[in-house]
Amino acid sequence: MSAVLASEPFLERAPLELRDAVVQLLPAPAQWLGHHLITILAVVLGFSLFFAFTTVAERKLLGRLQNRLGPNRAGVPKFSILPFHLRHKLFGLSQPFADAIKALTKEDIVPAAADKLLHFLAPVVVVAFSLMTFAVLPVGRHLVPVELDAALLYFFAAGCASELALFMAGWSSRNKYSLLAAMRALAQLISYELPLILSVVPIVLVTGTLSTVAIVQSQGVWSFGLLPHWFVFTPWGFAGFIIFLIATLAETNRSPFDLPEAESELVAGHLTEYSGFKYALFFMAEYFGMTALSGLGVTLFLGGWQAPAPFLEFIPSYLWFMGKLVGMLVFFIWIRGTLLRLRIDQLTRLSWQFLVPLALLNVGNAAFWSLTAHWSGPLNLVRWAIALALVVTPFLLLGRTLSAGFAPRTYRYAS
Amino acid sequence: METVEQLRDRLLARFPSAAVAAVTNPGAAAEHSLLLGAAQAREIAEFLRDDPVLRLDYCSNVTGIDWPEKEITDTVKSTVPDPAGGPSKVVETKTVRVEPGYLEAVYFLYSMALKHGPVIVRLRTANRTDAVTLPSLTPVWRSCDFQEREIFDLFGIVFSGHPDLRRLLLWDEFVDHPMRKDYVEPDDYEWEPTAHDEVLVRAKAHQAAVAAAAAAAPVPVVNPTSSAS
Amino acid sequence: MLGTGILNGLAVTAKNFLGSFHDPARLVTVEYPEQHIPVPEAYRNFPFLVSESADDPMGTLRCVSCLTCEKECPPQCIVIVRSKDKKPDATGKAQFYPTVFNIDTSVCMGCQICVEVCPFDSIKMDKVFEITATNRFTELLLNREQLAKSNAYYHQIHPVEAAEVDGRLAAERLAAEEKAKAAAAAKAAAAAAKPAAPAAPAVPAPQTPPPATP
Amino acid sequence: MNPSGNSCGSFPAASPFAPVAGPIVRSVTDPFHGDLLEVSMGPQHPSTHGVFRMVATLDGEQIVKLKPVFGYLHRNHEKIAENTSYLASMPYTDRLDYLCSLSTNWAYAFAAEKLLGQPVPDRAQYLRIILAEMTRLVNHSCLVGFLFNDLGTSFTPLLYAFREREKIIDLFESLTGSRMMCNYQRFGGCRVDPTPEWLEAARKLVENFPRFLDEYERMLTGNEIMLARTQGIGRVNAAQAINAGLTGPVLRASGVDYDLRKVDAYGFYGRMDFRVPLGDHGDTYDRYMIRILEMRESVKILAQAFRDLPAGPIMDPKAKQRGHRPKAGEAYGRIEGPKGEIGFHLISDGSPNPYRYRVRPPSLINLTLLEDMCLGHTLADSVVILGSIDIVLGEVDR
Amino acid sequence: MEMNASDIKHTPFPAAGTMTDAEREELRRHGILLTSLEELYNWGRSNSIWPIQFGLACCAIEMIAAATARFDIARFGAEIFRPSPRQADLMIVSGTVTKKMAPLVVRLWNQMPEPKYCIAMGACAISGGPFKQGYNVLKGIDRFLPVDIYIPGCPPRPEALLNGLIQLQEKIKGEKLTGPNAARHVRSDVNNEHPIPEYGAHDLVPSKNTALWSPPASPTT
Repeated sequence: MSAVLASEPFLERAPLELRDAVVQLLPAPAQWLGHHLITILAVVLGFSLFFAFTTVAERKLLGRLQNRLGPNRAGVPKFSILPFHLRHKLFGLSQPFADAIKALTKEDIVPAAADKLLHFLAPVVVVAFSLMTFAVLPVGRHLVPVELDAALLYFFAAGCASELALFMAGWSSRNKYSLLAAMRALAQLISYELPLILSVVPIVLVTGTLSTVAIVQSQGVWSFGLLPHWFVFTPWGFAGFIIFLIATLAETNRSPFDLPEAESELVAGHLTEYSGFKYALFFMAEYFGMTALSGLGVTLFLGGWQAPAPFLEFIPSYLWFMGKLVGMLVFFIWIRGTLLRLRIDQLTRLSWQFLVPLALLNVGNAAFWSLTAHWSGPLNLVRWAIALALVVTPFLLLGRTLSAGFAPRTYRYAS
Repeated sequence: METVEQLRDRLLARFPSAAVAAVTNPGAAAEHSLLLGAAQAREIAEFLRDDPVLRLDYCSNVTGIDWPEKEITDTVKSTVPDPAGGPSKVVETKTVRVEPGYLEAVYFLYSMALKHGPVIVRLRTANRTDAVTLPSLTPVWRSCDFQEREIFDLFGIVFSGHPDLRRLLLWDEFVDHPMRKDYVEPDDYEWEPTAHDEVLVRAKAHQAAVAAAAAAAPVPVVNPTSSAS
Repeated sequence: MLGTGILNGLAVTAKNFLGSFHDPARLVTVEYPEQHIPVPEAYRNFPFLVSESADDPMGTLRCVSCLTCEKECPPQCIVIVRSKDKKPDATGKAQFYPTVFNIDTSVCMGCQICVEVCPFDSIKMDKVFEITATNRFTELLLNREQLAKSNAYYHQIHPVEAAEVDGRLAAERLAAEEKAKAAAAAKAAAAAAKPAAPAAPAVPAPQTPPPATP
Repeated sequence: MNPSGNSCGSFPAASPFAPVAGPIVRSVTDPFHGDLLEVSMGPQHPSTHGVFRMVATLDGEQIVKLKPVFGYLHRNHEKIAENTSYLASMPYTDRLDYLCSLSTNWAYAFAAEKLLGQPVPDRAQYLRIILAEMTRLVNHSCLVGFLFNDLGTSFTPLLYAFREREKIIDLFESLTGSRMMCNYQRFGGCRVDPTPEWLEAARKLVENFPRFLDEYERMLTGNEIMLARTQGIGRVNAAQAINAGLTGPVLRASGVDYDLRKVDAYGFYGRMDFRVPLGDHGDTYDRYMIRILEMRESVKILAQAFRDLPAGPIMDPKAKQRGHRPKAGEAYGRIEGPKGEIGFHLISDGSPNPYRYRVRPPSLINLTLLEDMCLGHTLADSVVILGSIDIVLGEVDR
Repeated sequence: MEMNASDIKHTPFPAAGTMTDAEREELRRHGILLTSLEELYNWGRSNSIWPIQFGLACCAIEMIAAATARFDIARFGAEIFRPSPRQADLMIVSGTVTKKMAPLVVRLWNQMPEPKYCIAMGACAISGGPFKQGYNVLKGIDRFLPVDIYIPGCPPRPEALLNGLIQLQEKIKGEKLTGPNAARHVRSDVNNEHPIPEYGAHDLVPSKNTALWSPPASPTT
């Protein structure tokens, strides 16, 4: 590995060099442990920091969507022992730290009727599992915390535990709104785990591997040295990506699928009885979940850490990954600023009557794609046409059934 | 649209035994109304709603009114001829009578189908204390539902036949009907820096009560209650 | 096609998002403590009492304590105690004045009815609204010293209205002076004609010159 | 669960934050013979538009019973008005429907003028129409924003609506002195005459308003989720609506042609050329669309009013400014407010205070059918149905 | 009382490095670490005031207006109106509190976790305002809750609410964690859960919390 590393540009290998330098300082028996601890620490701290800035970015972006500024005046605390005080407000970027301090010091209330153990465990579980999913995300060319052969299976196994934690939270609070939210969370989990996984199956089918690292590497090809062979640029990959996006929104309880937390219906849903740091943990887990699934989306469909064109490879791979990740998150925030919430029956209907059939067909489409990989020349065009038709036709047909009976109306006026 | 008198005559022709009277409104609006006896009010209301000429399908507003007992001084002028044969004298005799109080519910009816109205219908209770029942018109017009509940709550008219007669605005433990004219509000005037007129009177009464209570014993001040129904 | 409505919505929000960087109509935030939205002349919050001069506000209050505003105030948040003695007002007429004039701003609804009914243009609406208090008993009950603001202040916050009021008052004052002069002349004439006649009644001569209005 | 439906008295136990009692947990463990779940929504709930409370009984998420509970904002407006002069009630009417004070002002002035036999000069009539229709624009656009909040948007439509509202509110403020509590109408006219600059600014604003409406509609009307969430939800047929006394856009969404601006042609509405949009389904979507279409008609009315506004006094010179003592009698004046028929029933006994002062609250009476509309729908729909009825608690509870 | 806008000087970040000797002495006595912690803690809390989403009446519309684009309470980090009291730091009592509503307001207050603050927005919340003569209107929420900031007006403009929020931030920034002037929430002798009044025959029972409500001798004599 070091031979490969040595040929890389400095920026590309800098994080690993740094880790190794620190590990070298440790006595030999502790080096193995140190190696892993530093990796874990880097993932936890890095993504926590990322989470902090995602929240403030979300608030600022939503503000801009709504013609306002958003948080912009938190600044720096004034310490009277320091001889100077930075009066700049830092564009409000320190806002999440103020929120964190407040959440940490807020009184923790556990309702008398609550199941104390589950009420405590739920936020811990939700954060722990959402953090665990980061382990298999290849953040950069050589930056993957754990290289697992069955990385995708691991990811989904860890990921769906967070929804169970929501159920724990909702049930243990013994509040009616929380209970309703718990039921919704469960229905949502069952409905959307399937399209989420089915949308990923085509990639496994085409690449023949469950390893995230291998999937990214298989996308590192360019036509004419310019057009990246990311899976999103194939018909089945595009359809899979859209299904994946919708299922991700549902899995992470983001608008328009934020039914468990549905503010306008269930007050705060499963979070109704959580205060202080436990609430902050849930908040954190939501963003971790969103980041992890976006990271997976980037890995599977958007070429992971690959640069869009070979001449752009001088930019370190982890920056490309982060850039794509930020793009996905901005899209999620944009969706949140625009859309309204579905109802629970519509949510499940959307999944079972629309996304699941589409995803299943998409698996077939991917099978066709990989069987016809050797078609070239004009046959390649035929291949594209067939694959496109296999995406568009079911979308139109299923879309028509799904939206049957709903249409804008024309109105009459009194004579 | 028929006048109130025509309408009264029509109703009397249809319901010969019913008590129907026209009430004139002396004000500038001159919207006269019909006073219905409570006994047949429901049938008359249904007739008003269903009659093809009237079709008063829409009850817009229900107002509750409290008319407490009034002392009315009647002055009767009589010309007494002078027994002495002089010019006859005008003698004023004053009689004071107490007009009994009653509670009233006024219904404003319109027709959405024929776009006419209003026909104003009044129902009166026998008194303000024990005979305060009126027939509910909610089975005829559902729009009376909350309004009759409100009148029950604030005036104390009991609408018989109302599907769900509970207090609407105040809590169930409340015992009085605060929109009645003789309702005495809870004594609550510790801090009234700008009191004048009635408020000042009440604030002073409160302070006197507090002072008296403090002088006597630490007993909390009890709210004076008015006529509880 | 399914999804077009959603895409339309996304387009509108994206337009607003991008617009917020270059179009002032799509970024309407006024950064409050540093920037202020200008309040219009008609804006009203709480009433104040107009005094002719800023130096002696209590001596030159226009209020003659006629109690009209106290009676008409819908939430009854004004209390006035009328003086026993009379002081000459701007026109020189001897008038009562308020020894106590309190407005409870914790009750006041800023409806301007006191201003409308005041026959002496002595109570007007202030524009100050950035008020906070930590004790409502001591800080929100305003007495006449706190309520009195000079006519100059009135001109500053309601320039058009104040000019109109001043014009009207000046006309009244002029008329009063004319009348006083005429009365004095008549009195002098009468005194010259009939030295034994009783003193002329009614309008007393101005004891102090009316304060100049700014 | 209380079978009689009388849930008023047992408030503390039904509080949204009270611990879940035993029976509800049973409904989780026993799916076949589950008990019903009673949820008390409000008075502090994000979607009850204030301190309104609904006690909903749920079977799963489906509503099997829903009882509204009122009175959390019952601030005795009528009683206070009976103890004060006619004029002094005017600023209180601002606080009835605090989103549209100018319409409520007009309704009260209209009833009092009827009681006093007071004529109103032409210019004031036009000004009243201008301000009432601008109020309608404010109310309807904000209502749509609130409705979408109930539907689960992150405030974006509401904030766009408030952006436009602020422009209109600024005009109200520069004319009447207050953003919300305008206190503008008087018996026999209006309080202040707008300057030509004001009228020009208002005309321009109204002229540009359809542009905002177009953008608003582009964002909201065709949205598939919105269609699925609102079409067929909370249906009311015409007969039901009439019998329950629904008024305003809620009534017209059910296809009943009854707009007081046409029926009574009060003020100078008889001189205005406008149409009354009608819905055919009486569902939430119709109630939403009727409001959008009414705003477009209001823009038309406003254009005509600005064009025809005559010069002249804004106040009847013979009208008394204060100390009104109408002779004994009564009057009921009603106008088409943005929420429906807002009426005032005034009874005078010849004294300076009204003997009886009654407000006909459109918001309260429009709630009569709330339970009927919600039955069979889910909890999520109930807040949307409530939002589409357009209530304001100041007026519901008075 | 300051009635002049120009008199209200808002200095969110007062000049540093200008410590007086008394302040230095205070700092020394407290210990530098504690003081710095206190400053960090107060900075965090004052910049993250999440109000409870709780509108009562007319003032609630102005409260919403304060959250909309033009006034944008989000700039202060306070746009997250939490519908559940469990996550709220600030209760803005925005409107008339009726006697029917008062027990619920107190209950919500009790459900909020410490540290919590209360702003009485508008005349009605302060004293009952124009409706104080009503039989069902509570004459000021301070009969049952400790109010930190009163904002008079009917209704106060959104800027007035923002000004109130800034004042509250200043108050939080000045709070002490130890000593006799310690903040309400760190003192063991102050119980910040208040008894919930019950519905009585005409009025709430009790009609006021005598531990909180202490008007001076009434001037109506």
